[in-house]
Amino acid sequence: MSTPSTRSTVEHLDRGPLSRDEMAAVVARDIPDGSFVNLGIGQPTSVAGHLRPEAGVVLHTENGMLGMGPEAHGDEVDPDLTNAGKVPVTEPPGAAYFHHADSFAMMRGGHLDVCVLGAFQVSASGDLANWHTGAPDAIPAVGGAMDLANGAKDVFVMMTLFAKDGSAKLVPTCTYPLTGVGCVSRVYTEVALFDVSGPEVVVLETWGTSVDDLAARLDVPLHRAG
Amino acid sequence: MSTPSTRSTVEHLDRGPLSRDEMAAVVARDIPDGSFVNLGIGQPTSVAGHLRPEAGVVLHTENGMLGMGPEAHGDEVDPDLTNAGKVPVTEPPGAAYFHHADSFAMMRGGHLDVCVLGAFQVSASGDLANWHTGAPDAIPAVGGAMDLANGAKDVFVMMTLFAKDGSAKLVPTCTYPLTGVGCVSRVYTEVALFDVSGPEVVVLETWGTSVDDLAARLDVPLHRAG
Amino acid sequence: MSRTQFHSGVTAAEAADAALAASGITSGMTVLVGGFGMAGMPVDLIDALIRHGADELTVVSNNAGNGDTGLAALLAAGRVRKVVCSFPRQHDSWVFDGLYRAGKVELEVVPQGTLAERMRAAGAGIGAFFCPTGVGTLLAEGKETRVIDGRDHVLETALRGDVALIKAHRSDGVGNLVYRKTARNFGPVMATAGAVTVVQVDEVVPTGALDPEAVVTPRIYVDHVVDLSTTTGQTTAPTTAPTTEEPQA
Amino acid sequence: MSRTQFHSGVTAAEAADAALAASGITSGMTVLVGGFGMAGMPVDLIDALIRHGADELTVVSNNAGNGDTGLAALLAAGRVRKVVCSFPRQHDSWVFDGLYRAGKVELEVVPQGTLAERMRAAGAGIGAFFCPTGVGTLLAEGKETRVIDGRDHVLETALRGDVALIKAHRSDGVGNLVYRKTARNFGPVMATAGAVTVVQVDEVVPTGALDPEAVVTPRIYVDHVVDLSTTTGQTTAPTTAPTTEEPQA
Repeated sequence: MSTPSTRSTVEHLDRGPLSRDEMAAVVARDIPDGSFVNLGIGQPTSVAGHLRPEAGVVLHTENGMLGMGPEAHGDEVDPDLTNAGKVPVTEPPGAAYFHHADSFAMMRGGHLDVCVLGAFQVSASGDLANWHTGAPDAIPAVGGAMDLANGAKDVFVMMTLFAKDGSAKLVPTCTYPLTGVGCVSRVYTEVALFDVSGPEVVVLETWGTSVDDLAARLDVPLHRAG
Repeated sequence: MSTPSTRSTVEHLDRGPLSRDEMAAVVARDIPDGSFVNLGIGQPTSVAGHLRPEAGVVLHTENGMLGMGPEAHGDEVDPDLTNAGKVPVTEPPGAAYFHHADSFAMMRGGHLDVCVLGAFQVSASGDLANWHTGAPDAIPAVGGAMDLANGAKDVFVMMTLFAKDGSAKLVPTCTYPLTGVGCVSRVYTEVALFDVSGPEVVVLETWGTSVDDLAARLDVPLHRAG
Repeated sequence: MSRTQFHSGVTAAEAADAALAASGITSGMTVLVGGFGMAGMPVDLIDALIRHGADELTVVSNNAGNGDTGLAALLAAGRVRKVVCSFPRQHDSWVFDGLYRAGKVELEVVPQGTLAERMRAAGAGIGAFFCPTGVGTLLAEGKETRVIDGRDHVLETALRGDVALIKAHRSDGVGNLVYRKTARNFGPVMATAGAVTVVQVDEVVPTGALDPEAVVTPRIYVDHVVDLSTTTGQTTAPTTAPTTEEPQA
Repeated sequence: MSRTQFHSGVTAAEAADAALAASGITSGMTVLVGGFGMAGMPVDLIDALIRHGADELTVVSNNAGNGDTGLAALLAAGRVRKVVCSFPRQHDSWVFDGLYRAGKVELEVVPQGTLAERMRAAGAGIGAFFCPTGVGTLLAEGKETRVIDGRDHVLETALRGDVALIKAHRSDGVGNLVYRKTARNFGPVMATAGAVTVVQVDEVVPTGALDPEAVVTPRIYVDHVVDLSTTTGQTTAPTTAPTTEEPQA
């Protein structure tokens, strides 16, 4: 883990759960200055807007660029310059382009510090399920999810803690097909931040709820930090 | 084989053996127009001077260049631009540089048409020995020899047919440590050109001697072409 | 022997048709198709492949077609027996979705980085490699695994194509290529993994106009270049200083 | 977290000493040393390594030293326990030759392309690979072999370094690198295979002055840059137009 979880658990009981924007801000807060980071498609992309420019975080996009700039608008839009979500982006000074094999070598070789991904489920031991619902009629599509899950030094997951049907997404064992085994370091949700990198699940922070309340709603044993 | 050996054996009995320069010219003659070629260190390097410019042969040097130019002289000498023998060379239009892993990927991947190497011994089945004398006090040093032997579509060997002690260098089985197994297509010597790519050794051409004379001096069965 | 051939014509279609014909592509072959979404997709070459008529193709590409053009049109024309890709399911992949659900096309899903690395291995003469990606997942089922340096790895094999169709930005007169920004993506890797590589370029510049330090795909990997600048009005003026040497087209 | 650190000083030796100290190199480590002969050899960094004092080193480099400088001087100083290389025996490798014959240094000979590919694998997260080079030779003895697509292959493992010492031509202000001609050789591969990479450059140019399409080693692989232009009189004027932005040194 790049950011040791030696701080004591903090329960923010004087407020409600985090908004999606606040979740992105919390993730951005926890990315160390100077990190090389890959932000997955979807909600993780929103983390970029919360990174302080002076923090010197360098973004990697797996379609072949290091030092990716913000989303492009108007005349800046160039169909040959996109992020992994195929959204047009910009080229700041200090950027570099490379082909797909080199790009995934950078990832698989463990050179990225942090990658932020969405998830269907995360297990207590850090298994990740985010590519396949397991539905018999679903067309499987993995993209770079497995490469990202296995490549970065730290994998941060951003997700709601509960699915629309009310079931928990932090689970003893994933029931969806796995993306990676034991690969997740931390899980950022609207109500709590979990460290799943060690032998037990540690709650680092809560918002609008307490560790005890969460423990009653989840099937995984929770521990406090510090 | 890029150049099928369907022509009949030619015996040049009205002259003596080839000089080193004539050997290089014969090798150059047999390199098809437009080929991508790697010339090994030592005698094979001299083939370059016999390639017709209009033949469009493109030279590869394993230290990281395609489209290598002739040896550099005087003000052209640049210590950052050398061939695999560490001799300064030049950069003609259309050249490209790449790193060592990419350079040997080009070779190992079978993209070169011809490579020309020296040898201690070649076996009747095309085994090559050119990196190690097997002497107990010899310091082993292989360089790119094994990569070259296994990489090019055709491996041409240039060597004298007999060692200084009079022993033949085209042998039933190599006694020196091997560089590659069954990798040699053709053997160019001062007295004969052999095709060793098939199940039997075929003499394509002789200089200053006859196939019958050679057959009497070698331990490998020789066949005529055509 | 693999000196690069250049193709141009009155229309882009004529040039692309000539290149496809010269590539030797036939039914049942494996075709590598560049691009990440539409960036780097060789649309003119795919259109020529449709006109060419080869079918029962295995197509290797990151996606399985967008909208109704490019790969999607090739699929719609019924020319594809199997798709090897990392991400077929997209919001606009209706052509593939329909064929797949109807059982009319096979699918092999490969993690994106493994897809690139398998083609890189093919081009580099590596028969197979042990890779940590996918271990413990459905995509590693049935594959050999091994612990190396304390970490689980799965064995992945080289993936080669009979023909690679890619898009680059510029070629010089002998077939050296450069790309534009993230449109580079799979092009350089596929160029090495295809037995025959066909590339469409925005323009051909004089030999000597590309910086040898900046060439991404050396000419040895390029068999046929389709020069779209001779046929379309979309190209921009060369930004590199032209030399007096003409392309050897 | 691996933001590139820049080192400069009144003398080249001071800058190199600071970089070596910051690299965390210690006795017993594996050091990757760039260069093919003298082209691309990071002589200033090797000299700093000699002054640093770390010993019992395993050195991975294409050759085993030429003459009495660079790697040869490191060997002569008795700091090297083992050499991993493709071609130790040269006309001017008398320092290595003497140590080897006296039994004072171990030698592992690796085919040149396999040496490069093993480091490429280490940098790319590939644990091992099946390779046709060396099959049936002394250098494949004891190694696992396998027939793939009808061809014999031998299994080769990733080769990583604790520290890589390389030479490049230019760095920008954030650590992106470009090389010069065939001096590029092992530098880009070693940069990816070293846990910590230290590079000596002829000069540091402003960030934005390197073409992003032409960067060979992206900044992520570069931990320490020793800027020799601040200390020597050998550098030439930048040929790329400088911007108003200063290197973030």
